[in-house]
Amino acid sequence: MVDLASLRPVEGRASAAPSDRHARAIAEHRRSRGLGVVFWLSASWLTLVIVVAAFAPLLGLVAPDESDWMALKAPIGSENHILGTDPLGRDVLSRVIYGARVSLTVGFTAPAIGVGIGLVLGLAAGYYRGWVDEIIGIAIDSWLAIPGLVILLLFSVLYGGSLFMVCLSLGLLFIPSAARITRAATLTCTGREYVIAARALGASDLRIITREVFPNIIWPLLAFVMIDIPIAIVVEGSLSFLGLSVQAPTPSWGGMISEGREYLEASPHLSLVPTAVMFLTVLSFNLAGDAMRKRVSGGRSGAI
Amino acid sequence: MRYLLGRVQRLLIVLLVVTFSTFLLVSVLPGDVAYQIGGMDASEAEIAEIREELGLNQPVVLRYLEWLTRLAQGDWGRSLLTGESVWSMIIERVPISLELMLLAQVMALAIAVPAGILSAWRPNGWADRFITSLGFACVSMPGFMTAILLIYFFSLHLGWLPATGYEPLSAGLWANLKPMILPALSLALVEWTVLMRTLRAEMITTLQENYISLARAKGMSTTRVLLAHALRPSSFSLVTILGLQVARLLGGAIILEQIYGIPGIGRLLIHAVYTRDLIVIQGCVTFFALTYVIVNFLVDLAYAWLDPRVREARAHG
Amino acid sequence: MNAPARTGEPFLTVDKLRVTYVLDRGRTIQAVSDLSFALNQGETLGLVGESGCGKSSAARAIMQLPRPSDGQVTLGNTDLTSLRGRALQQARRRFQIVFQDPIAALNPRHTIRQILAAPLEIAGIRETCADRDARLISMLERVGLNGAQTLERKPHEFSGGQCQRISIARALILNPELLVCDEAVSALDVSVQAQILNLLQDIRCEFGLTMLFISHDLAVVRHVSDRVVVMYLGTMCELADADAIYDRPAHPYTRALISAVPRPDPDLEPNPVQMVPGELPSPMNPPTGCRFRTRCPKATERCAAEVPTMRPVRQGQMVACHHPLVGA
Amino acid sequence: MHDRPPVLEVLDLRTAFPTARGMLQAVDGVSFRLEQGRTLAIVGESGSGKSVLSRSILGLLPRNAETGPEGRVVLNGNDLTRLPERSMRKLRGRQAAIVFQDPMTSLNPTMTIGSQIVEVLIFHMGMTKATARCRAIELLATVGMPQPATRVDQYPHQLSGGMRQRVAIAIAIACEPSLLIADEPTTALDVTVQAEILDLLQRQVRERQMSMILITHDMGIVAARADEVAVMYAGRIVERAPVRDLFHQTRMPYTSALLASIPQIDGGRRGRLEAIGGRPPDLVDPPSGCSFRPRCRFASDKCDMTAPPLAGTGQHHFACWHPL
Repeated sequence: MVDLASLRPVEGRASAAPSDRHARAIAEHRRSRGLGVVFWLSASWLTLVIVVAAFAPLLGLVAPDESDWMALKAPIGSENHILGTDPLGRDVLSRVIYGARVSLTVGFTAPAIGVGIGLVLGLAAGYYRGWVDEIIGIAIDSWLAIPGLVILLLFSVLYGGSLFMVCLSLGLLFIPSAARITRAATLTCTGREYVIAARALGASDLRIITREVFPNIIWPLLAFVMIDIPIAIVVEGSLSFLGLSVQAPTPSWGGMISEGREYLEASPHLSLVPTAVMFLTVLSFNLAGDAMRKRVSGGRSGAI
Repeated sequence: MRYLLGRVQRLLIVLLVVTFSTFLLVSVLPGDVAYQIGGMDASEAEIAEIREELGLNQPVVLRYLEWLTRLAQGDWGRSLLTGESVWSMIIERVPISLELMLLAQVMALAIAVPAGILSAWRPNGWADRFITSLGFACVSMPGFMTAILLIYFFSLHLGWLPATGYEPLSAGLWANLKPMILPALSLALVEWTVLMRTLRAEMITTLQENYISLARAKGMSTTRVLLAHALRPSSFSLVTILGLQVARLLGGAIILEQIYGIPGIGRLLIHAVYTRDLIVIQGCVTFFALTYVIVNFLVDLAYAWLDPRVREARAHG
Repeated sequence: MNAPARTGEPFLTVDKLRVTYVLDRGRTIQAVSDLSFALNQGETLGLVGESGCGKSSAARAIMQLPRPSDGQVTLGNTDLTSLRGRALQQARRRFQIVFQDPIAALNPRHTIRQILAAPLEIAGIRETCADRDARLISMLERVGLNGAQTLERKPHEFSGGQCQRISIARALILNPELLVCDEAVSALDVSVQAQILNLLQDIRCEFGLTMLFISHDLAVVRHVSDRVVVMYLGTMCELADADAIYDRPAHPYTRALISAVPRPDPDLEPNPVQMVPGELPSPMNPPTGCRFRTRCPKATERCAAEVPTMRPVRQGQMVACHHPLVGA
Repeated sequence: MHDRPPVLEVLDLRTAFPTARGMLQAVDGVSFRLEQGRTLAIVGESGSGKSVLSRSILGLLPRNAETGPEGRVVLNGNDLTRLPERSMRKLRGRQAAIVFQDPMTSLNPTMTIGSQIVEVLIFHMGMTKATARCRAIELLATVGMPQPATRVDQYPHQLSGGMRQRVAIAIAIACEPSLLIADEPTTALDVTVQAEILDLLQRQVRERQMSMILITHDMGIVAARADEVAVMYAGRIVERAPVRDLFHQTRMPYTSALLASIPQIDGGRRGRLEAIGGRPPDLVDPPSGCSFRPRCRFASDKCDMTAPPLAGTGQHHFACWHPL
C-alpha cells in the first residue's frame, strides 16, 4: 500500500477551474474528513439536553420532588403529566430534566479533573523520565489495581452523596488513562528533532514543555477527553443505580432506573424513559467525539 | 531473566502501595464497626471494650503491619461481624466471579476479533461504519441498563432464561450455565467494543506496513494476508487491554452480580463496605490487587510469546 | 572554495571524546571512543563513516545534547563540557546544528515566524515587532526564500528543501561561530541537495563559519570539506586533507569505502569490494585491538593484539593502522 | 534481438490519487518494453512517480488509486490490467516479484525468515512443507547467507539490514519469476553492503535469465548496473536510452542538469554545483506543456504550449523540443 504521505505534493495554487476529476477528488476527500450528518444530529440532541437542563426552572415544570397524590403511577400521556408519574406521584418528565443536571455536571467536571491531573503527571513522567517516571508509573499501576467501583464505593460511603464528591471521586478515576496517553504523546514528542533543536537553542525545560511539547500533545488528549465524558455519565448512572450517588430527593437518571426496576412489569416507562434519554445522550457524545477525532487525526480514527 | 525479576519487583511494590492505601482509607471510614457489633444501644463502655479487643485503637501503621505479617503467613484475618475467615469467604465466591468474567470475555472476544479485522480491512467502508456505530451503541448502554433490558425481554417476556440465581456446577453443566448467560452477555456487550476498537486501530496501522505489501506482492490471498500476516503483529495492545479488563471485571461486575443475584466477590465487597467490615474490605481489595498483579505478569509473558523482538530483548536483559 | 585557515591556533578542539550509552541494567555500548581533532577558524571538517560508526553520536556530544561521557570539547577558549545550566544555555548561541529530516526539525504547530523568533526570545533580545520581522525577512531572503510570504505559514506547507532552508535560517539568526550539519542533505533529492550545498558554501564564507559536516555520502563530504575524518565502529581510522584522503587513502577501510562508491560513468567497471565479506560486528562487544580487523584484508595478529593509535603517515595525514597503505 | 516477444510491455499506463487539492497524477502515460535478461534502470527524483509505476505494474495500489482505462501491462503475453484479482494473485510472486527499499520494514517481524520463504514455495510451487524448507535453506545459501541452516529459523530483527535484504531477494527469486522489480533495493544500506547486494542481484538475474527493473535515484548505480535507462520526471518518461548513450550523448536538458548537479568523488573539481533552479513540479496542478519547462534554461513558448512526445532515433528516445 503506497503511503499517500510520501506522495505529498509540493504547495502550488489550486487550479482556477478544477476539472470534474479534481472536484470529485476534493469532494470525496472533504466528505471523508468532514463532520457529516451524524455529527450534526448528535450535536443538536446534546445542545437540546444542555439547554433544557440549564434553564429547567424557567420552563415552568412541576417541581421534580412534588408529589401529585391524585395521579400515582399515571401512564404516559395523562393530561398534566406528559410522561406520566412514578409511584410517589412525581412527574417523570421534570425528574428526567433535573436528572440531566446531575449527569451533565458529572459528565463534564469529572473528566476535566481527571485529565487536568493526568496531564501534569503524564508530562512529568514523559519529559523527565528516570525516577519521576518510575514513581508515577507505580502510582498509576496501584490506582488501576483497585477496581474503579471500589474506590467510588469507599468515597461515596465516606463523604455521602454530595455532587461535588461524586465529581471528585469520579475525576480521580480518569487520572490513570489520561496520564498514560499524555506520557505516550510526550515521549514521542520529545524524541522529535524540533525539541532537540529547541534545546540546542538553549531553551529551558519549562519553555520546551510549554511552547514545544504542550501544543502537540493537547490535541490527542482533547480527542481522548471526548471519550471520557460519556463514560463519566455511565459510571455516575451505575453509582446512582446503587444509590451511592446524589441522595434521594435530587433526581438522577440512574436513581430513576433503579427505582423503576420493581415496576418493570406494570409500568416499564419508569425505567425505560430515563434509560432512553441517557442512552441517546451518551451515544451522541460518543458519535460527536468520534467525528471530531476523525477530523483531527485525519481520517483513520478509532483509537480507543 | 533480569527483566522479569524487575517486573515482579515493581508489581510487589504496587501490591504494598495498594494494600496500605486501602487500609488507610478504610480505617478513616466514619461509623465505627464497633457500633455495628455492639448494636445501637450498646453503652460507651461496651463500645470501648470492643474497640480494645479488636485493637482498633492502635495507630494505623501498626495495625497494618500486624495485618500484613499475618497475611504473609496465609491468615487473611476474620470478618469483624461474622468472625468467618476472610479467606474462606473469598475462596467460596471466586469461582463464581471467575466463571462470569471468563464467559463474558470469551463472548466479547468472539465478537470483537472478527469485527475488528473486518472493519480494519476497509476503513470507513460500510462494514466499518456499521460495526463502529454498533460499537458506540453498546458502549453508550451501561451494564445495568443492558441487564434490565435483557431481563425485560428474555426472562419476563419470553421466559427463556432465569433472571437471577446461581447453580453450582455440581448441579449439571446446563443448569449452571443457564443463569449465567444473561449476566455474561450484558457484560460482554460493553467489553467487546473496547477490544474491537483497539484491534481495529492496530490493524489499520499494520496494514500500512511494507511487509503487508510484500505479502500481497507474493500473491497471498486477502484472508491469508489479514490472518497470517497482519493479525499477530496487531494483537499486542489487544492483549494489554484484555489484561486490564480481566483484572477490572473481577471486581467490576459488582452491579451485575447485584442485579442478577450472583453471590460473587463484588457483592461480598459491597456488603462489607455497607457494614464497615474492615478486614473483609481489606481482604477483597488485596485479592483484586493480587489478580491485577498476576494478570499483568501473564500479559508480560504473552507479550514475549507474541513478539519475538521482546523475547529476544528479554533473553539478554 | 577553500577559505584560507586564517588564524593559526585551533578554534574547536575535541580531545578524547567518548560517548557511552547505557542499555537496560548495566550493559553499555561505546558509540564513540577517543575521538580527537582540532579545527581552525573558518575551516570545514567532514566526518564520514557507515551507519553505526558513531558520527551522529559524536556530533550530538559536541553539541552537548547530551554531554559526552568523557573527553573535552573547547570552542574558542571556553570548555563546553564543563559548562552547566544557564552558562551552557548562554554559550549555545555560539554553536548551532542542522538536522537530517527537514520537516521533523520544525514544530508542526508553530508558524515560521514563531520558529525563527524562538532563538531571539531565548537569547532575550527585546525589539519591536517591526524590527524583528524585518530581521527575520532579511534572514529568509538570505537563505533564498521569499520572506514576506513565508512568515505566516506552517512547516507542512513547504517542501523538504524549503524546510531545510528555514532550519538553516534559524541556526544562523544568532550569528553562531560553529555550525554542525548532521546529515543535513541526505534526505534531499539530488537537485535540491545541490541548491542547499551551494547555500552552505555561500553562508560559510559570508558568516566566516567553522563547520562540522557529518554524512555517509563520500562524494558530498569531499565537495564540502577541507579536511576529513573517517570513523569505523566508534573509532577514528584516518584524518587528512580532503584531496589526500580521497586520492591516496592510507587506511584499508578508507580505501574500501571510496572504491565501493559507484561512479556515474558507464565505462568504469564497478570495483570489486576490497573488504572481507561479512557483517558489521556488534558494538556491544567490538573486536579486540583494531576494530576493523575482522573485515580487513591485511589483518595480522598484531592488529588483534594491539590497538593502533593515530600517527602521522604523511604531511597533514594521520592514520590509526599498523600496516598503513603508504605509497598507494 | 527482437525475435522473442518482450517479457514486459507497458503501454500508456496512468495512475492518479485523490488528495485534498484534487487528483494527483503520479504516473502520467508511461510506455516501455523490456526484453528477456535485460536490466532497465528507472531513475528519477522523489515525486517523479517511479515507485508508483512499479506498484502499478503489479497492481499493488491502494484502493482509492485510479488507473487510466487505456493503460496496458503485458507480462509474458497476458495483459495484467484485464486480469481479475484472483488470477492476478497467481501471477504475483510466480511470474513477477518485487524487492522493497527498506529492509527493516519489508519482512514480517513476527514470522521466521524461513517461513516467509516457505510460504511462497508452498503457495505457488505446491511443494510440501519439508521440501519447501530445504529449498528455502538452499535459497538462503545462494543469496550468500552464512550458516543458512541455523539462520532459517531466526527472526528478521536478529539480522543486519544487508542480511534482511538478502532474505527479501531469496523470497523474490524463490519461484524463478521472469521479471524482478527492485525498488531502490540499496538506498537504506551502507555503501559497502550496497555493492555486495547489487552484485548479488546482478548475478541472480544473469544466472536465471530474468529481466530486472532497477528503480533508483543514484546515477552511479545506474551507470554500473543497467543495460538501458529511463529517466522519469513528473510522472512521465522524459528520456530513454542504452546506458552509454544516456551518459555520453545526453539529449534531454533535465538529464544533463541532473548529471551536472551530482558532487564528484574523483578529481578535485570543487566550486559550485550546477543546481537546477526552482522546485519539483506540483503533480496535482502540473505546468502546461513540458513539465520541466519552469526549470529549463532552453524553454521556449513551444515548450509552454504542447508537451513534447517521446521521440527519437534508434533506441535513444527523449521528450524535448530543444534537445541538446
